[in-house]
Amino acid sequence: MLTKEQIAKRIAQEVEHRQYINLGIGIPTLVANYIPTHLDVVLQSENGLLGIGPFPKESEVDPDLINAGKQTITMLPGSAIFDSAQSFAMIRGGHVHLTILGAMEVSEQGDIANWKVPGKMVKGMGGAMDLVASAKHIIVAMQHCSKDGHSKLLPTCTLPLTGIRCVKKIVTDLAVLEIAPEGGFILKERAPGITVEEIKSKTAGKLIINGEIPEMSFD
Amino acid sequence: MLTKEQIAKRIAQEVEHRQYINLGIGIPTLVANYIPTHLDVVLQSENGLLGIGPFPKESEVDPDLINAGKQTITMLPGSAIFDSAQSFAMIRGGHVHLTILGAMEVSEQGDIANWKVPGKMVKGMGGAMDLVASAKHIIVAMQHCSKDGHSKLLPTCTLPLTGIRCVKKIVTDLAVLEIAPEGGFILKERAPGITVEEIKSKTAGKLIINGEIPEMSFD
Amino acid sequence: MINKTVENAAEAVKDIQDGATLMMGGFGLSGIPENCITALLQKGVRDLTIVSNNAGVDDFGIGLFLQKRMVKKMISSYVGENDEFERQLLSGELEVELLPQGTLAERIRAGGAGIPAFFTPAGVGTEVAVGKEVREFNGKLYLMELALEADFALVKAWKGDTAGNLIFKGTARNFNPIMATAGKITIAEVEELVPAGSLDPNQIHTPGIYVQRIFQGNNYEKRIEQRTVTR
Amino acid sequence: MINKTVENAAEAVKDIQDGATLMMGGFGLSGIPENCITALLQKGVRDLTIVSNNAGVDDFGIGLFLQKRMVKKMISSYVGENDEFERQLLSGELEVELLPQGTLAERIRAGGAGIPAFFTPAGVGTEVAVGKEVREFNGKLYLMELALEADFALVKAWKGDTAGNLIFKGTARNFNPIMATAGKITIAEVEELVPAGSLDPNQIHTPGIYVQRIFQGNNYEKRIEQRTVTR
Repeated sequence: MLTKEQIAKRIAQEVEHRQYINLGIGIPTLVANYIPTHLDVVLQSENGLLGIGPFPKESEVDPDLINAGKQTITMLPGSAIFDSAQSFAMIRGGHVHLTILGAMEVSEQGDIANWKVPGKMVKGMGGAMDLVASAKHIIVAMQHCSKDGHSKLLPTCTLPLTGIRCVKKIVTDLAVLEIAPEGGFILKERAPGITVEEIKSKTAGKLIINGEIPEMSFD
Repeated sequence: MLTKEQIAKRIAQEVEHRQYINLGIGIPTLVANYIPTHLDVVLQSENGLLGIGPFPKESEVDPDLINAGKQTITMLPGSAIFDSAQSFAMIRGGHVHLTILGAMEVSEQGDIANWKVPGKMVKGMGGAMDLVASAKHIIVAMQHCSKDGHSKLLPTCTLPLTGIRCVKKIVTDLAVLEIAPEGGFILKERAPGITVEEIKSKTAGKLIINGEIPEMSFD
Repeated sequence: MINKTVENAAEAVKDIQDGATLMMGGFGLSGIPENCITALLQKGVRDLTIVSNNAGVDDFGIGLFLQKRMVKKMISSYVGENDEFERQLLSGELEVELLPQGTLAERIRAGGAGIPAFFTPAGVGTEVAVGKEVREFNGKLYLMELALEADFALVKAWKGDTAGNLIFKGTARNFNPIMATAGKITIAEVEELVPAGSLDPNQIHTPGIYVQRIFQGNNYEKRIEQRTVTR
Repeated sequence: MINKTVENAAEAVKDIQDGATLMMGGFGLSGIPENCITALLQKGVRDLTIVSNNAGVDDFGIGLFLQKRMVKKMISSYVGENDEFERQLLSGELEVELLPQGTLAERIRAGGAGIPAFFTPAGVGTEVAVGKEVREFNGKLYLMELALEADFALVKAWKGDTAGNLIFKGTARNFNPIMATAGKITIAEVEELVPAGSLDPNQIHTPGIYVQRIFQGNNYEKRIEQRTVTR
């Protein structure tokens, strides 16, 4: 079973040279730590920054420079600042190539639910609905099962949706999966030591297994 | 009969303190010369400038600084530059208070035609359609009659329209007129030495004459 | 040039009445109009509808309005960083309309730009789509969203001039420039107010035409929500 | 940061094919991509659809494309400052679609921003409205207009960095920033190309994400159409 860091590390392998990327809060944020340094990529923060740098030194902290998670950050040479309408123009216009975000549920059609649990206090969708409705490539980072053991990969989502037919790939603590055009989770890779049987038993939606399923590699 | 300069001078009396104003090409441009200096107003150029200054000295000419008539201009202290989408956001959003423009025809409903003559080469509407559809107050500056003697104040326009029910006031070489809410040209002022009879004979649309019509004053 | 200067925050907000709709700039606590917030707290206006991406924290920003029960309705994309908000929401004292952040931004931009409605893909197939027109363009579904305007927009800039031109700093820019366009009356508070002509006309973020009142604020706290540092 | 630099105009335009749709920045002759125009003339591409507010003059700007019969269709708001344009239009060699300037600007902005359609009051009741949906919002009539995109956007900036960030000067800005957002491939030519990190991030007009290729142009003529001076 992968740690959060390992999920992030595996997702980092999906990143391509010259991509503009939006990373959600949680595991997706960790992906930044594992992007190979020979790849030139730019991270977008939807509150209005292209080119997110590392966290500042104590002496550099600037309240006028935060990311979408409201954390203090820095800029990089070549960064640009813009307003919120421009930021979502970039996102909706398809200029951001890759969105990586967390989820509470994903359906075998690629629907995603990640913003609201009935009965719990609703904090809001923030930019998630715009991101999932617009990005060309969407990767979900999440645990395969909820804390009480229920599969988060479902035939249809039970929670209120964030977007429909948008997720392309899912990386969990157990597996890498892709959404089939006709619906279903195509099992692509197993976490080290995890059997296909275990993944099968923990995937409530239709699981598609074509031939031998390789283990993930982390070199 | 007023000269072009006198038409501009009369229109300048309509300008109010703290207005943002867009002046069209031709007579409207001349209005700038007659705005009382105690009024603070800002002229907008739809190619992307607030705060049009005077023409530059020969040594100051900058090809990167022109007005919508493509004339070289200058800026003023407090000017701001912006792109074309922002410029028309200002116009459509009602932030520009007053638009002054020329016309080939105005109807008694306040329709305006000023961009196209069938059979003649069409140059395009430029920003005129946006301006007339959006400005809170629109004043037309034009000759009362065409060169061949036909009235340009008509029951309905014969030329292709630029906008409908938008003109509020018209200043011609003969008169100042307002559009009545129910339709018709309300005669407000006569040019010095011009009789109501002459204006009546040269106005093809419905002319509304209430009581004594004063002569324009130019102090 | 038209002089938009007013004396201070109290004068700037003096005609904001009970029941007004206010847009308030900021993302989290970054770039919020701190001086206007303080002035409105002192004035004590009620039943406000507030358009703001977030709702502050318990003891700062819009959270202070909630403490004083000044807010009737919030229109936001992400709220609930504060307990009082949750309490008022659950008790029914507070109404909340949640919108996708990009939809919120674009509705505000449309309000300022004279665009009454537009289509966006955000929210298709979700509860955000309920009651909205869905339409297909080039094989993809979109929702029709309407423009948002406000009686007053309260924005915070880094520098401004007496003509109302504004320049923002860093990600404190966020919703401020678009809200400035969508207020019937826009009030700008700035860290530094300079004479018209002091700012480079090429570098203005918000042209003065959108700003009706401007003043130099003071005592900016600029509270940080998540102080993350590299050691 | 991603390096967008290409060697020169010839390399920047090398994959622009016959039949392509191009957006070209500029208002009149101010802020036009002079180097890209020259490179395309040398390359000799045909059947172009050009989105540009104006069409140049006989011997400069897009007028040069017309001389070489490279243009199939113009989408503009104001044209006909040149005789060859008029000749080709009247003879039926050239197709022209005229749009209100604000509609043109907003359709381009929508194209870059993922907004497939929006409503605008410009053109209601005129021939511009023919075939378009008319709809009432708050008692006023509006037309639905569709987004515009292009295979290539050719823009001209004052300064740019290797990451593709652009800064414009004066009214040479005009349509350039919005077109930069609406090209599948956006080519920026700049008077001065500087390393990433040389420009103030707060003062970028076009963030580099919109620009795929950038180069430093040369020999800018910047021809003036109406030289008006105060004596």
